[in-house]
Amino acid sequence: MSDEAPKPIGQEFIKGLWRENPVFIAVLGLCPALAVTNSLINGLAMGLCTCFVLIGSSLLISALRKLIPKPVRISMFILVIAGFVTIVDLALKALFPATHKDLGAFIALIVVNCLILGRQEAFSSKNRILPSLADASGMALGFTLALAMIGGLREILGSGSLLGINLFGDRFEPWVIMIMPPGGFFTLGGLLFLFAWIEKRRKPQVPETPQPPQSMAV
Amino acid sequence: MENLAYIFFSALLINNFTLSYFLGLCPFFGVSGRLDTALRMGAANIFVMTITSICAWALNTWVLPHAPYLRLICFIFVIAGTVQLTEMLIKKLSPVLFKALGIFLPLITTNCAILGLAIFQTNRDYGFLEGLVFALGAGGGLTLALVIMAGIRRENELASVPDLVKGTAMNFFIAGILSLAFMGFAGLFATT
Amino acid sequence: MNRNPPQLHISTSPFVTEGSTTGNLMRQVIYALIPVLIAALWFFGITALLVVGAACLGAMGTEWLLRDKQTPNTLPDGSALLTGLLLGLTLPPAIPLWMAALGGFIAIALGKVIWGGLGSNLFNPALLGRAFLQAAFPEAMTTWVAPGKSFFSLYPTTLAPPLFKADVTVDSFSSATPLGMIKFDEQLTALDHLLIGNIGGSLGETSAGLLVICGLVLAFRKVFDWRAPLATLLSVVACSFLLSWIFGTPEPGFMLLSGGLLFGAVFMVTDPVTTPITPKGQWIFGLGLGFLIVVIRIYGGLPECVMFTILFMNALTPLINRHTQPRPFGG
Amino acid sequence: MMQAVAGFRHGVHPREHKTATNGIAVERMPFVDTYTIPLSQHIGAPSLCLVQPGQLVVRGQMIAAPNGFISTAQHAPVTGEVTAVERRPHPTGDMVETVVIETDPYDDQHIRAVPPNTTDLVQAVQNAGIVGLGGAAFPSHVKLTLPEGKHAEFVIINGCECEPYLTCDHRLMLEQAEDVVDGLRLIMNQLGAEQGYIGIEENKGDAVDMMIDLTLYMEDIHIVPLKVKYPQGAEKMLIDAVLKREVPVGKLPIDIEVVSYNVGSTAAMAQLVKNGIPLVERIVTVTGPAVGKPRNLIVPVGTPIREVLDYCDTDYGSMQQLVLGGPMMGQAQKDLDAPVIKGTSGLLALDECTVARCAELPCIRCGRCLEACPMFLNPSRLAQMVRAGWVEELTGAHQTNCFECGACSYVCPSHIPLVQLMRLGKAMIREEQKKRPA
Amino acid sequence: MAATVTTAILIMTGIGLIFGVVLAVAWRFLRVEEDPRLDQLEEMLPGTNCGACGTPGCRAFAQALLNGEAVPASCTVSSPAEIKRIAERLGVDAGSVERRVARLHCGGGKGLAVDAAQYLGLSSCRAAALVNGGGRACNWGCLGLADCEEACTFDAISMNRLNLPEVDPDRCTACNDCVEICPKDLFTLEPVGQPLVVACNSPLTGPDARSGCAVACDACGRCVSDAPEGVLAMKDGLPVVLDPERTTADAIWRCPTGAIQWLSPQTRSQPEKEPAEVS
Amino acid sequence: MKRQITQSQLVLSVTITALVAGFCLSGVYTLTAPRIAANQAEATRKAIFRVLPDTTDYETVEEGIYRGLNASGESTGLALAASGSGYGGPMEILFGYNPETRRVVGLEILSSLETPGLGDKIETDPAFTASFKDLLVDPIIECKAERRADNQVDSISGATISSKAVVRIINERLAELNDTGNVNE
Ligand SMILES: Cc1cc2nc3c(=O)[nH]c(=O)nc-3n(C[C@H](O)[C@H](O)[C@H](O)COP(=O)(O)O)c2cc1C
Ligand SMILES: Cc1cc2nc3c(=O)[nH]c(=O)nc-3n(C[C@H](O)[C@H](O)[C@H](O)COP(=O)(O)O)c2cc1C
Ligand SMILES: Cc1cc2nc3c(=O)[nH]c(=O)nc-3n(C[C@H](O)[C@H](O)[C@H](O)COP(=O)(O)O)c2cc1C
Ligand SMILES: Cc1cc2nc3c(=O)[nH]c(=O)nc-3n(C[C@H](O)[C@H](O)[C@H](O)CO)c2cc1C
Ligand code: SF4
Ligand code: SF4
Ligand code: SF4
Ligand code: SF4
Ligand code: FES
Repeated sequence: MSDEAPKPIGQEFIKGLWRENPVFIAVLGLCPALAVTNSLINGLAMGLCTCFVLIGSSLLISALRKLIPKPVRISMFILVIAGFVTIVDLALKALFPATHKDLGAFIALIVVNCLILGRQEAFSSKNRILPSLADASGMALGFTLALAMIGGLREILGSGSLLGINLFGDRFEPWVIMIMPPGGFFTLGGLLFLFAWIEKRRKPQVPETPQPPQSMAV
Repeated sequence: MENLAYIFFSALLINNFTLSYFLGLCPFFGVSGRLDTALRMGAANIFVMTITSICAWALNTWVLPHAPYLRLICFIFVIAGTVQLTEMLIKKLSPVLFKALGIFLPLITTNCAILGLAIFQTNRDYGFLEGLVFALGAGGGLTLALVIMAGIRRENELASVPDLVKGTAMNFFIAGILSLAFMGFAGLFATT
Repeated sequence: MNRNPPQLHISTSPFVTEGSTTGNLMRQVIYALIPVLIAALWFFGITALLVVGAACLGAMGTEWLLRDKQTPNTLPDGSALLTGLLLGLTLPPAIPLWMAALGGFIAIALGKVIWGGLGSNLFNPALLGRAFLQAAFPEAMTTWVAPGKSFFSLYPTTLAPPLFKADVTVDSFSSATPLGMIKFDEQLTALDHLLIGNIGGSLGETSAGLLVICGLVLAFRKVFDWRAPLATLLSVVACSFLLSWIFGTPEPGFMLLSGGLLFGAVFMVTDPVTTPITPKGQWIFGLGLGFLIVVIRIYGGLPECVMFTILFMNALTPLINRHTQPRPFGG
Repeated sequence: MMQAVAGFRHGVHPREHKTATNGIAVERMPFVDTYTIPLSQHIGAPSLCLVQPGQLVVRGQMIAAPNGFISTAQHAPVTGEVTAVERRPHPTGDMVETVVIETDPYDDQHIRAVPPNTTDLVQAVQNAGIVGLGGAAFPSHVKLTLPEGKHAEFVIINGCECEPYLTCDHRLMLEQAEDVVDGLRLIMNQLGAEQGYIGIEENKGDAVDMMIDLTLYMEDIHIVPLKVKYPQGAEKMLIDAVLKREVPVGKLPIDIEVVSYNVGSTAAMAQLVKNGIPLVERIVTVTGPAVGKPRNLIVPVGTPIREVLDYCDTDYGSMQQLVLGGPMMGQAQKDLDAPVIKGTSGLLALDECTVARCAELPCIRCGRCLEACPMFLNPSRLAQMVRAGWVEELTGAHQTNCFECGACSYVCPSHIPLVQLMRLGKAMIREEQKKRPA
Repeated sequence: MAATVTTAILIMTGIGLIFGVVLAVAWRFLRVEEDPRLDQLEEMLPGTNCGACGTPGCRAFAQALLNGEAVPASCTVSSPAEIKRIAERLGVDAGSVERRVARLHCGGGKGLAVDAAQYLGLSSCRAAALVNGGGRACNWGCLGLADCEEACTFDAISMNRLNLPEVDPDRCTACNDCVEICPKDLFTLEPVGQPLVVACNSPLTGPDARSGCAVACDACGRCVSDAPEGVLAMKDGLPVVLDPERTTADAIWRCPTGAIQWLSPQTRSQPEKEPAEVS
Repeated sequence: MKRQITQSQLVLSVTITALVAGFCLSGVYTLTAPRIAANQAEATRKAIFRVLPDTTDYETVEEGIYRGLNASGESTGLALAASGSGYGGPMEILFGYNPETRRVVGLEILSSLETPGLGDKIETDPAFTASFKDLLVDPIIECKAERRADNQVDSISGATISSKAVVRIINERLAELNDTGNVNE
């Protein structure tokens, strides 16, 4: 397919934050988004690890895109991604053993995060380095943002704290469910509901207009 | 060593891969719209998980002790390769089976649940048999969750769900409620 | 030309109906709950009323707040009140009131409104509210107290400020439920206590005898279908008999009368909305439920498992319905 | 003789409301000025009009001929003059081609007829315009003709009258009992059937006794008292109750060697053979809370509904709904100028109390409809499917099996218009099937 | 260090080789030949699967395009620019089709058509039509319960203040959904440029027709005689347009009820207020 | 743009990528391995010191069994690693055991999946962990609602299962140790 018309780099970056947010809008990479986000710090850590892997592999793949034969591209992507993930895994283990313990197997599972592979397939392998960098960092940041949001919410309600700092005093009754599996689903569902609500409030009662087809005689 | 029944039921119900480990959520939400696809997806999952478990066990026994840092790469590579090989084999041997399961195979080889299975199995030092039972339990659990979800979603299509939650948000709420319902199994067979 | 009486109506046959209405059914169940509520008052004092009231307030308030502004108010059909009542009666007596109200909110919001309102939900709202509370506040939800406190005194936890704990340790007044006692301390409660209800447990579930009577009345008035509850009880008796015979686990009589089983069988398994619609499906639902209850009570971590089990069976209901459609006449 | 009362499974027990009319002998309604005889009063092709405006016709004269096999004839209900052949209101709500006859006020309105040649009973019945009087108005002669390779072992006469309010069949069985038995004999001879049954609901004990007396020495004719349960009169339920045989899905009674007739149709055939009288009038139960003098009337086919209501002192002020037929399966009317036709078994004028419907509430899946449905369908689910437009699933769930008896709507506590949804569903399936081959 | 690197290299080479071979074999046996343009075309089409083009859906249309069985312009949903792109991609002419829109043939809205009885039941035209044909005295007219509005996936239909459906000609894609759903068969698809519309569907004539509806066509025949020869004809109590090309506003002037209308060229959905000005 | 790709090229490109990746990873591994090993050793060390009072050094007897040594090099007891299933899933613990007094002298939960706020009191409830500071193991440890004897632990109310699980794991580990017979040497 022909190369997409180049868009401003800024736009490539911004879109991942909100308009095409990987978690809230595209609903990708859900497993880590829910599995490890029982606290803000875990969400952030996971987000940053994903950032590293996504940006790193996007750069590499975009740089090598001319060299990658189409039939084996997916395997090559996975190889590259797996390499980066192993690096993160080892680095975390060496530098932040406590965080590594909290995130557990999910660091390894970044390899199969649909988001990362999806970006390689949809963007990096078709675009030059700079746009790929913008796209990857936008997406990664959007992902991190979403994880932080989910993690923050779950931590506030589930532990009464944020970043480990106690918010409401000792007598706060934490909602344990929020840091357990159902809480993950409920939080993301609730956030999606909230966004839909805000969206509806913002543009009241204007039904979306489909492109009006003109009458034509070509 | 934990007993096999516990491994099986734990993966099937108590620590269901989808509902309490959040693994394989993308296909969970993706193909649970219809019951027959859900069933076939589940079957394909059980199949791939079994293969994965065997591969992971083989790698853990013979290859990885030499280079633990290659675990991830090896897992993902070998699993993908083996599944692809099997896929071709099925295609040749049984077109019917391929039609029923085949289209899902490539879809799930690079899926969290599969890699998750391999990694958990490794972390918990499961042997060959334990791994196999674990894979069956996990695959069965995934199928169970998928099928239940599909039944619920199909039923839900007939209801007038408010616009604000319709779609993805509703699916998350349903998954959350299912996850809550599965909590009742916690501790099953653990205390014996 | 049109010389018809101005008020002539046309509609589809039939032009007569049996006369029962949905609101009517709900009201009958509510009436049946009144004796249960009185028993709770008797055993646990005024707190019973406060807790149930808070749950009802939470449920009905939510129903009213989240109603679809275009359609008529749905409070009069009584289903929200019923959900609140049932939720309240399944809560432990010493639960803080704000939790009860929150449970009511969750029951209606998560259990009913998002599904599309009355009749569309697939999970029992009252139990969903309770399950949420159980998972969110496991400590408060497993703090049982023994009946027999003076009528007007409150538990120290009852009036805890919203979102906060009371400043007492619950150990100071907690006791255990018959199921907990047998599972963890191998202590058997006498059957007559179970029948009368002067034991620890949720507000409404302690008096087995009263529940049986209410159930029979409702069944004979055809408010609900007798199949599912009967199947549940039969299944519990059969499974626990088998297990007690082989492994010496608790007797069927104890299994039947203890915990939330009877309350669940009479009021929750009968919820028309969330249980199978087909007669065969009701049997399957009940038998499966009873089996799971016995297995989890004996081998699981949660002796008080009726709630989770019913929710799990609710999840299976669409599948059960699907596979038990009646054979068409002549088909 | 003493045996357990036969019945079918499922069904409902509506209040009967029959006492207002079941004790009163049938009387003849006086002739009115104008009659409108629609050319389509039956299932099948409309009849072919034989008359023109201005033409004089005699009571009992054929004014429209059958148009094909599944069609039947129409006859002048009165002696008078044809004033128009044009579109006029029909009880279905449609406007259909109708023969309008002004009554000759000076005629004595006697039918001058000769019994037909019974060697061709089928032809005679068709030319006499006899159709099923149980409601469906299916041309009777069609059922007198055995399809290729079929055999009719049993003839069942349907005297159930399970609809509330209606008593016309009950009175007919009391007052024309011999006609019914003769008619049954006629049908059995025509079809070569071995056994004849007359199924009567137990609440018509006098009719049962009378029939038993009449057939005491007939070995091959059996009177079967049936459980009082709606819809006992539905053909399939009746056959199930009498013979313990189920008509298979998509099949006809003849496929299990049964033919059934309504008592009215049976008596009409006896009258035809005995006296040569074609179907120009029928017994109609006029009743309901808004009717001043409820009774059973012999009404000429084509009498405007308004005239019948007037004759029975109907209080138009309180009448909110007018139903043709019984309250479970009848049709509400919007136009009182439509005529009584051959299939009209009752005129039911309902007042406010009966009509004030409760608002529809969501289905609570209570399963009552499911346990009421005599066809063992799951109405609540079918209704949801209709609303969702799942035509394929509807077909798979045998939705077309529903015969709109209304038992489901009757019991539904949420007042879901299940029958209407069933009709809509059938219409959707029909449309889909029409589209399919294209 | 050296040992680590050697093991790594050995393992990776082994696995890489095995996997490479697997892929190579797969590449050889699993390749499926399919016209790649099919996917591309489908992607370019709007994906509404409306069927207005006469095929069962967008992919079928794409196939038809590839087979040369259809012209790109038959897709009435795509914008002209998009159609041009598709035509360029295929290297064919976009072609031209006369755009058609749905037109309603009933004017009996609220207050104009008489109600014979009050209808109680499902709020759906199709359901109401099954109950004595609906509560209207005229058995052929619009029931006003908006099944068509709901059926139109393009939001082209809205119920107007007379409670009659009004088609927005700019949004209508001639998908035929409303034509199929209306139980009274009140819609037809007509060329958008043809403004003469018969807004009645009742076969009744004379006072019979008008007793049920104030704007019914009573088949007086004036429109037929006023229109150019051969443009209109009276059939079953209703005028029908025989020659859409030559319609003029003359036909509507003497209609006693307004059952025949000349649509304003601006909105193409509402009748002109004063027909005389048009000609 | 369309180059013909041969199969050997495919094989080659995948292999080369794998090779490069393997090479890079081995490098990273070599760099991080010492740190990781040190981290783990440190964690074990700390845990051992916590479960065995007065310990300043330890030696590994075998995998999962460590002997604590005090400043003067005398044995302070054994630190035993054990695992089993709790309420929420598998849990791993390390406990200090003094073979001479036949008492458990300390407990550390290394990892668990117990419910926060309920089951995790086995880690956070000081009263519960305190009861493992001096606990007779003969004949076996028991978990009771009310502590009445030296070999009994006061179970946490609301988390009886988790409490019992800990006790069960310890009992099983000790039994295993007795079987292999190298406790009291
Ligand atoms: C707890 C309970 C159990 C019942 N068990 C049965 C039963 O096993 N079989 C039965 O036919 N009716 C049973 N009934 C009676 C039914 O509720 C109902 O009255 C009867 O099936 C009516 O059937 P029918 O009117 O459809 O013939 C039971 C009623 C109750 C309240
Ligand atoms: C729900 C339902 C109820 C019916 N009830 C009666 C009835 O009470 N009496 C009767 O003669 N026919 C009744 N019928 C019509 C019969 O099914 C059947 O058409 C009739 O007995 C055939 O005889 P006919 O052709 O002479 O009318 C009913 C049909 C249905 C669908
Ligand atoms: C959401 C939830 C979480 C639970 N978590 C634990 C747990 O971590 N550990 C435990 O022993 N029991 C747990 N339970 C089990 C119950 O609290 C169980 O009733 C309790 O173990 C009974 O012990 P008791 O007799 O001390 O009250 C949990 C129950 C629920 C509903
Ligand atoms: C016999 C009967 C039992 C019911 N049981 C419950 C119940 O267990 N929980 C509940 O929330 N509502 C119950 N309801 C009320 C109602 O069905 C419930 O609010 C719906 O599930 C909401 O859609 C019951 C109603 C009836 C008639
Ligand atoms: S579904 Fe049809 S056959 Fe069944 S009860 Fe309803 S109307 Fe009667
Ligand atoms: S009777 Fe009515 S409320 Fe009950 S299941 Fe049937 S449709 Fe639903
Ligand atoms: S045009 Fe037809 S579908 Fe539309 S509102 Fe009128 S009757 Fe209903
Ligand atoms: S439904 Fe009718 S109005 Fe809407 S787009 Fe289709 S043809 Fe046009
Ligand atoms: S991230 Fe787990 S399946 Fe997509």
